[in-house]
Amino acid sequence: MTKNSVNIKLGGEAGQGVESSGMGFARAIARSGLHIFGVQDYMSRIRGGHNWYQVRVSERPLYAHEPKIQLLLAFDERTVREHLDEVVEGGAVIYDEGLKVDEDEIKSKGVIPMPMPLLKLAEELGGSKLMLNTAAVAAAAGILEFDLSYPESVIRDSFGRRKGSEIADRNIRVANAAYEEARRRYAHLFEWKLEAIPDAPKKMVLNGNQALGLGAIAAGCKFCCGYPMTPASSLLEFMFAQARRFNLVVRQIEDEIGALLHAIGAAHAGVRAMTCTSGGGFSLMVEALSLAGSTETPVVVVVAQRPGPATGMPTRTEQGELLFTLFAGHGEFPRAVLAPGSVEQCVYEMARAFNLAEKYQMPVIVLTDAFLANSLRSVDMDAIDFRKITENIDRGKLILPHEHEKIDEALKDGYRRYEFFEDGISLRIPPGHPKAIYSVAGEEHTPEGFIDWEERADNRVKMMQKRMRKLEVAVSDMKLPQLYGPQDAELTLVCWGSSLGPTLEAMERLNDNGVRTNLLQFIDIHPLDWESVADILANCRRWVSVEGNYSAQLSRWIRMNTGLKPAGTVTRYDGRPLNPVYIVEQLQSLLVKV
Amino acid sequence: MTKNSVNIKLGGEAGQGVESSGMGFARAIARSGLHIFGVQDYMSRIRGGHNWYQVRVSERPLYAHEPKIQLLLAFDERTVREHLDEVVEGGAVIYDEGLKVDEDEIKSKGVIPMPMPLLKLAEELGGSKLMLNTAAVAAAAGILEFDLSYPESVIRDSFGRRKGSEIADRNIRVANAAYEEARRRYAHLFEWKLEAIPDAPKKMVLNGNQALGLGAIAAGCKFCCGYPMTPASSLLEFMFAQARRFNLVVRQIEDEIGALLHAIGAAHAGVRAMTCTSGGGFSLMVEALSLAGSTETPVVVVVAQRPGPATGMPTRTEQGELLFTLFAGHGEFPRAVLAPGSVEQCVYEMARAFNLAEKYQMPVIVLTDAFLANSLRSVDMDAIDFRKITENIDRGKLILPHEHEKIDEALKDGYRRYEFFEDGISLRIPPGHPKAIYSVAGEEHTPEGFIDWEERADNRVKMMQKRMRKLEVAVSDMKLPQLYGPQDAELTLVCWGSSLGPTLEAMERLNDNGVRTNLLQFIDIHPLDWESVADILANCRRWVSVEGNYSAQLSRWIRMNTGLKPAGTVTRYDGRPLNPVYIVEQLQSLLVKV
Amino acid sequence: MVAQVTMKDLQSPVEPTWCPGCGDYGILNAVKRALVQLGIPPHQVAFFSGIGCGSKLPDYIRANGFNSLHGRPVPIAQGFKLAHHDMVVIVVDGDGDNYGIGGNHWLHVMRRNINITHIVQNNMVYGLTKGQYAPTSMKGFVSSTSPEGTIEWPINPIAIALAAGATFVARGFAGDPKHLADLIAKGIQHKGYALIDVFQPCVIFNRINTYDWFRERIYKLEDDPNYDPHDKRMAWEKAHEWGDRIPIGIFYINEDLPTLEEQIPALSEKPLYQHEIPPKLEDLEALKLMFV
Amino acid sequence: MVAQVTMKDLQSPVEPTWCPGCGDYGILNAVKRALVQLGIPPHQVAFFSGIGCGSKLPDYIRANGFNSLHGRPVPIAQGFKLAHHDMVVIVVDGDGDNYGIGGNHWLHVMRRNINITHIVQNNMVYGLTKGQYAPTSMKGFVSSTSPEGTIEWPINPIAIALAAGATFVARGFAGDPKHLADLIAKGIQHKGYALIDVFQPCVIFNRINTYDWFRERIYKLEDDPNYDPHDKRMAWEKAHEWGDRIPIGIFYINEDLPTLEEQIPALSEKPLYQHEIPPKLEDLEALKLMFV
Ligand SMILES: Cc1ncc(C[n+]2csc(CCOP(=O)(O)OP(=O)(O)O)c2C)c(N)n1
Ligand SMILES: Cc1ncc(C[n+]2csc(CCOP(=O)(O)OP(=O)(O)O)c2C)c(N)n1
Ligand code: SF4
Ligand code: SF4
Ligand SMILES: [Mg+2]
Ligand SMILES: [Mg+2]
Repeated sequence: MTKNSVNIKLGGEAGQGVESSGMGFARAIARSGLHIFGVQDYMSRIRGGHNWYQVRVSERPLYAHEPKIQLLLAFDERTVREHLDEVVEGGAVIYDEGLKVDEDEIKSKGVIPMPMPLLKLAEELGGSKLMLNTAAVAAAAGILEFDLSYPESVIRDSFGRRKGSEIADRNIRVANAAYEEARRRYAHLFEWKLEAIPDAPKKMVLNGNQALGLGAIAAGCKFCCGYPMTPASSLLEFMFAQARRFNLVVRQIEDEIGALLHAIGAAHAGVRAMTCTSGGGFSLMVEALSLAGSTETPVVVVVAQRPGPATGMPTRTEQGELLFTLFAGHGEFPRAVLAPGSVEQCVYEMARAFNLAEKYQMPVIVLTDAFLANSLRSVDMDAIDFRKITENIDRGKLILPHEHEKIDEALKDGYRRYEFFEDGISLRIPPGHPKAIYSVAGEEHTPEGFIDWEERADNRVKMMQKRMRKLEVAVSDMKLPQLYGPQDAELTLVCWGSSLGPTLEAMERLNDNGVRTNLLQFIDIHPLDWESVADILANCRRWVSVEGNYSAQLSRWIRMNTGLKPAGTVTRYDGRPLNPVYIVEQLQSLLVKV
Repeated sequence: MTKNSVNIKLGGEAGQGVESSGMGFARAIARSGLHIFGVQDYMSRIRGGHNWYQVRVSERPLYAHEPKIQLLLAFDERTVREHLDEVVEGGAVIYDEGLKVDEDEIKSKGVIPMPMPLLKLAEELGGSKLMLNTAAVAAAAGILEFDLSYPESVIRDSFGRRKGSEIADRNIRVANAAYEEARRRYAHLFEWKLEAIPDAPKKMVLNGNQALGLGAIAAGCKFCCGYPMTPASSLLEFMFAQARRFNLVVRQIEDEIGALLHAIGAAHAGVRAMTCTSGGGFSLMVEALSLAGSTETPVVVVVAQRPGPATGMPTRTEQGELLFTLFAGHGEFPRAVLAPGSVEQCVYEMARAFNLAEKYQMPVIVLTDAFLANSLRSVDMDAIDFRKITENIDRGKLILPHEHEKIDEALKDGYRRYEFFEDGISLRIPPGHPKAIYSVAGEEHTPEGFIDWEERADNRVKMMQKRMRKLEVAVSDMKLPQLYGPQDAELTLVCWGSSLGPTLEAMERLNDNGVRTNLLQFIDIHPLDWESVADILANCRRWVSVEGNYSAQLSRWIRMNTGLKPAGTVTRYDGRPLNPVYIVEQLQSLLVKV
Repeated sequence: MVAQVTMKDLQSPVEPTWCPGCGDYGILNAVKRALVQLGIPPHQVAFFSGIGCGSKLPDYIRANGFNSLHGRPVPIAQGFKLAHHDMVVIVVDGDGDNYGIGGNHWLHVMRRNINITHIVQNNMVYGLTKGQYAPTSMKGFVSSTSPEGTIEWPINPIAIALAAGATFVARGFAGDPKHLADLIAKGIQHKGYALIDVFQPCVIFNRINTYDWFRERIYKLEDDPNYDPHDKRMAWEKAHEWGDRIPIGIFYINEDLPTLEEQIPALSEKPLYQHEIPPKLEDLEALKLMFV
Repeated sequence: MVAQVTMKDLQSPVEPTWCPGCGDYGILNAVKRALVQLGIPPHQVAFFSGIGCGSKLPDYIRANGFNSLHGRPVPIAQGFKLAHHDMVVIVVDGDGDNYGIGGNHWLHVMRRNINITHIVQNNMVYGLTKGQYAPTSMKGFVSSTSPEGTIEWPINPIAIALAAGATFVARGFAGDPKHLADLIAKGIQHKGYALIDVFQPCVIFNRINTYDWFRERIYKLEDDPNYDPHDKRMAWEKAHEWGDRIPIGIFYINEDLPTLEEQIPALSEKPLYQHEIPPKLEDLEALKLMFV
C-alpha cells in the first residue's frame, strides 16, 4: 500500500465540469490535512474539445505536477485514449460503464479498468445526470478509501448555501452510493490510499491569481481595473468579488489602454491602484507605461503570460515576455519587474510591488503566467501571514491631500512635484490641497511639473538623471536571487517565475540521483545589484537556465548585465508547463552535450 | 580668406520662416556645387519661442554639424543673446538695424556686428515685410560674396510657379538690393567666402525622411499609412505628395494601432506596405507587430525616434528605442531591425527593408531619429542610384494571385500557407486564386492556416521553430557592422543610426590629433552573425560606444549577444544631436578614466 | 459574380467548436446562404475576424480568412480592401471586438464608406473569455465582472452607426438565418460600408437574452409598409425602440455616396496588388529633380 | 463651493505659447470665468489634457493639471474621479485627441455618466503637428495629408454624443468666451458627463473655418424659445444642422440618470483616497476562510 502519495487526473469535454470537480476534490483532500497541487489544461472553447484536471497529493508541500498518474477519472472516451499511457502499472481508470472503452487495452497496459454505474446513480439517486461529477469523484474517494466526509463537506459548501440544501442532499446521496459501490468493487485492487491527518495545520487551497488578489488587498490596493484576458481575468474577477467586502473600486474598462490609464489616474489621486492583463493586453499598455514612468506615477501591472505571438494559445502557458516587459515603452524610464514563483510568493511580492511602486514612484510589473495563475496549491494557513504585509506598508514620500498637518510641516516654501533630491525621489502630494496645486506632464517638465516649453537641455539632463537615479537607489530594496538546496553544487539550475516549482523538484531528483544540484531563483528581475549576481554566478560551478520560453530570456538578461553565459538552457515552448521529469530529461541530453 | 568652409546659423521665432530660409539657402549653396549639411532645432510650438537652422558648407561631403559658427543671421534679439557665444572670433552677426542689439557686446567677443536695413528693403522694394527673410539670406550671400544667381534660382523655383512671377520678381529685387548693400558695407571685413564650383557633380539636397520615402517608392512600396507624429509626419506627408505621381495609396488612419493594421491588411493582399511613426506611436503598434510576426506578414515600420518617455521632447532627438524595438511585442517572433545612419543609407536600407520583409515574411523595423529625419544633406545625384534598388527587388516566395501560370506550376497538391520547409519560409500566395483559398490566424495555427483548436504541443513546437528558423536563415542576408578609418587602431568608436555622421567626424579629428581611431557602424541591428561580430570586437584594441541615449543601448545589446563590454560609453540624452566636438570632449574625459 | 456557388463549395474541413445551440451557427449558415444567393465563389471573398467565439467563423467556411486580434479586424480589412478592391470583404466580429476594444476603428470606418460588409455577432456578453459583461449588455446584467449588475448603460450600435455616417445599417437575428442571409446579401450588394448587427444568443453565458427573449420581442421593419429606410429620422426613432418590441431589418440605407475606393486615384485602373513594381526608372530619376 | 474666487487666483505663472489670435485663448478665458462664476477654488479642480496645442491649457491656469498622452486624458480623468470624486474634474483636449486617436475612450465614457466635464477644442485640424486634417475637417479640406482634399466625411460630435448616451451635449465658440463660460459652468454643474465641443479657430492651419466663417453661421439655440434641450429628437435634428446656419448652445440635457460614482458602493461614504489602508487584519483573516 502506498499511503498519501497519489496523482489523479480527471478528463472530459469542456462543459462537463472537469475543472470544478477536480478543484472540489483537491479542496476536500486539503481539508483532510494533506497537501495538494492541482493543475488544469483546457482549450480555448466553451463546450466540447478536451480538458483535464490533475490533482497530486502528498503529505508534504507540493510545488509542481508530475506526468505519471495512478488514477484516471474519464468523463469521456477520449480521455481514456489520450491519457491511458500516463497511468502507471497497477493504476486504475474509472469511467461510466456506458462509455465505449476497450477494457482489454487498459488491461494490456497493466492498468485496472473500473467501470462504474455513475450516470445511473446520478440519475436514479440524484435525479439529474449533472451529478455524474459527484458520483465520479466519490467513486475515486471510494477506491482511495478516503474519508467521504471531506468531499461531503465541500459539496455542502458549494450547494448548501446557494440553492437550498435539497440539491446538496441529493448530491450527497449520490456520493455515498458511488463511494460504497466503488470501494466494494475495486478498493482491494488499488494500491494507493489517502488517509486524513486530522491534526495537521489547517490549509488553504488557492491559485496564483487568488494569491495575487490577497496580496493586493492586504497591501491596501483600493482600485483595480482591467479588461478580461485569459489567464488574468480570474484575478480581475476575484477583485470584483471582493469589492463589496473591502470597499474596492473595481472596473472593467473598454480596453487595456484605458485600464492602465484608469489606474494611473487613481494612483495620481493617491490611491493604490493596479491593473492586470496578459501579454496581448500589455502590448496595448505600453504607451501608458511610459507615461507612468515620465509622470512618476506608482502603478502595479500584473502580466499573466500565455503563449504568443499574437493570440497564440490563449489557455496555455509560457514565460515569453520577460524581455518585453523589461524594455516595453518608448524612451528610457525606471520600472521594476518582479516574478513570483509560488502561491506564497504571489501574495508577498504583490504586496511588495505596491511598496516599491510608491516608494520609487514608478510602475512595477508583476510577471506571472497561466501555469502559476491557475495551478491550485495547498498552503498552511499560517504560511500566509498578513501581518507581514500590513505592518510593512511603505508609501514612500507620500502625503495625502487631507493630511493637513503633515503638509503644513513638509511645505515650508511651496511645493514642487518633481523637485530634485539626491535619491531622485520627490515629495508626492496628490491634488487637493490648496498649498499643493500643480500640474504634471508626460512632456519633459520642470521641477514644478510644467511642460518645459523651452525644452532646455540642462533641465532635461537633470530630469533624466533624477528618474533613472531612482533605479540605483531601489537596488537596495531588491532581493538577490534566492538559493535553494546545497550551498555547494556541481550544477546550478537558474529559474524565474513559475518554473520554480518544477525546477525545485527536478533539483531534488537530481540530488537523489547523485548529481549535486542547487537552484537559484530570480524573483526580482529588475533592478538588481548585478555585481553581486555576477559574484553568485561566478561561484557556481556550472549553471543552466530553466525557462518556459524559446530563447531562454532570463539567461539573455543575465548576460546583458553580467556578460555571463549559462552552460546550457532548458526551455519549453509548447504551451505546456515545465515539469520535473521534463527538466531532468532535458538536462540529461544537455549535459551530454555540455 | 577662408574659401568654401563656413558654418552659418539662422535664428528667430517660430513662424518667422527660419527653417524655410535656412533650407532655401542650403539648397542654393548646393546648386553652386558645394556640399552642405543643414540641421534644425525647433520647439513644439507654432509661433513664438526660439528656433534655429544651421547650414554648414564645405567642398567635401558633410555628415554632421558643428557647434562653432562664423555667421549668425538673427531674426530676433533672442537669437543674438543665445548664440553670440557660438560665433568664432572674426565672425559676424547680421540683423535688422531695427532690433535692439548691443553692438558693443558683440564687438567685445571679437565678432563683427552687421546691422542691415532688412525690413526697410523688404517693405520698400518688396512691398511686404514677409520678404525680410529674403533680404537676410541675400545679405549673408553678400558678405560671403556668394554668386547671387543661385539664391535667385531657388527663389524662382519656390515663388515662380505658385503665385505667378510677380512675387518672385519682388523677392529678387529685395535680394539684389540687400546683397549689394551687405557686400558694399561688410564684405571686406569678413574672412569667409563661398565660391561656386560650376563643374562639380550635380547635387541633391534632402533629409532622412525624404530619403526613406525615395527608397520606399523605388522599392515598389505602394501602400503607406500612418498617423501624424513628429518627426515621422514629414515622411507620411512626402508619401502623400507622391501618391498621384506613383499611384500610391497613402492614408491617414485614426490611430497608430489602425495604421500598422492597415499595412498588415495591404501586405496580406500582396502589396508592399509600410507605416511610419515615432516611439509613442510605435508603442501603440506593439500588439499588431506581434500579429505580423505570428501571421508572417511582411510589413515595414519606420520608427523615427525622439526623446521619451511619454511625450518627452516632441521636436528634439534621441536614440532611446533600440532595445524597445528589439523586444516589442508579446511572445517570441522574428523581426529585423535596421538603423541607417545617413541620407544614402536611408534610401538603400529602406528599400532593403522591403526585400527582407518579403523574403522572410516578417516585420522589419527601420529605426531613425529626429536628427537624421530632419537634417538636410547634399549628396551627389549619382550617389543615389535607383537601379541598385529596382534591379534587386526580391519578393521571396511570393506568387500573386493573378499570376496564374506560376501558381499552376507551384501548386501540385494544394496550398498550405504555413507549410514547413527547411528554411522556415513558406510559399506566399495572397488571397484571390481559386486554388489557394485559405485562412490565416494570429492564434497558433496549422500548416493550412487554421486555428489549431486542439492546441497540439507538437504543432506548436514546429510552428515556433519554423518562425524562429527564419531568423537564422536571414543572418546570411544581414550586414556585419561596417568599419571606417584605419584597419588597425588604438580606439574603435562603435555607433548606430544617426550617430554615424558626428562620430565619423570625431574619428577624423582624433586621428588628426594623433589618436589612431576607427569606427564601427551597426546598420543591421538584428538578426546578426554574432560570432563574427564578437571576432571583430575582440580584434579592437579598445572600443567605446557612442549613442544618443542614456543607457548606451547598443552596447547592452552587444553584451547580451557576445558578452563583450565596451571600455566606455559616450551618451547624450539632452534632446540634442551628438556632434564631433561633444564626442571628442566626452572621450577625453572618458579616456582619462578608462 | 454570377458564378454557380453551392453550399458545398463553402464547406470547410474544420468542425465548429461552438457550443450546441449557439447563435453563431445561425450566422454561419446565413453567411453561406448569402454567398450562394449572390453567386460569390469562395476565392473572391475574404473574411476578417477578431478574437472571440464568433470570430472563429472564418475557419468554418471555405473562403479566404484572417483571424486577427481582439477588436482589430476592421483596420486590417480596410488595408486589404484598398490593396485588393475587387475582393468581397466581410468583417465578422463580436460585440466585444467591435463595440468594446475596437470601438475607435468602428467609429472611423463608418465615415469612410469603404465597401466592406460588417457582421457583428452581438450576444451581449463576452463568450470566449467565459462570461464577462459586454458593452451591449443590458443595464443590471449580472456577470463575473458585474456581480451586482452592470452600472453602465449599454451601447446602442444602431444609433451610433446612424450618427457616425454608416450608409447601410441593419440588424438581424441568428435565430432567423433566412432573413439574416437576406440582410447580409443586401449588405454585400450595398456600395459602401454596411453594418449588420446580429442578435446572437449565447446559450451559456447570457441567460437573459435567449432565443425566446428575442423571439418574443423582435419584429421586422420591412413588415411596416410605412417604414422608409432612406429616412434617417425614422431610422433614429426605430434605433431607440427597445423593450417589448425590438425591430430588426434594414434601419437605414443611403446609396448616394461614393465609396472610399472610388475616391482614390491609384485605384481607378486596377487593384493595387496588380500594379507592377518597381516604378519606372525614368519616373524615379525625374523625382530626384525635386531635390536639386 | 461658494468660495470667493477671482481671475487672479487662477493666474498661472506660465505664459501661453499659443499663436496670437488662436481660439484657445478664448477657451482659457471662458474656463477661468466659469470657475470664478461657480466659485470653485483652484485646488478643488483638476484638468486632464491630451497632447496638442489646446492640451497645453492646464499649464496656463492655476489649478491641478495633468498633461497626458495624445488621446488619453479621458480614462485618466475617470480613474482620478473615481479615486477622488469630490474634485471637479475637467478634461480639455483636441479634436484629434478625442475624436481621432482617443475615440474609443470617448465612446465609452459617454455611457457611464461619470461626473466629468469635457471640453473639446475643435479647430477641425491638427495644430501642434502642423496642419494635417482632423476627424472633424470638412470633406475636401486640403492639408499636408490630404493634398487633394479629404475623402472622408467628418465626424459629427454632437450626433455621436447623443447616440452614445451623453447626458449633457453642448457646443460653444471660442470667439464668444462669455457664452462659452456659461456653457462650461452649466456643464460643471451638470451631474454626469458633459460634452462641450468648442469651435476653436486655428489661425495658422485652418484658413477655412475662421472666426468670420463661424460668426457668419452660428446662432444660439437658447434664442429659439421653442427649442427644448430635454427633447432628444429635437437635439438630433439640430445636430445635423450645418452649412449656412450652425447652432451653438446646449443641444441636450438629461438630469435624471444617476452618475457612475453614485452607483459604486465603495464611494458612498468618502472619496477613495481617504480610505484607510491596509484593511483590518481580521477582515483579511476572515477572507482566508474562503480558501479552506
Ligand atoms: C488585447 C486583448 N484583450 C483581451 C483579449 C481576451 N479576449 C478574447 S475574446 C474576448 C471577448 C470576447 O467577446 P466578444 O468579442 O463579444 O466575442 P464572443 O466570444 O462573445 O463571440 C476577450 C476579452 C484578447 N484576446 N486580446
Ligand atoms: C500616439 C501619438 N500619436 C501622435 C502624436 C502626435 N500628435 C501630437 S498632437 C497631435 C494632434 C493634434 O491635434 P489636436 O488633437 O486636434 O490638437 P490641436 O493641436 O489641434 O489643438 C498629434 C497627432 C502623439 N503625440 N502621440
Ligand atoms: S460560449 Fe456562448 S457564444 Fe461562445 S460558443 Fe458557447 S454559446 Fe456560443
Ligand atoms: S497652430 Fe493653431 S491651434 Fe495651434 S496655437 Fe497656433 S492657432 Fe492655435
Ligand atoms: Mg460577445
Ligand atoms: Mg485640433
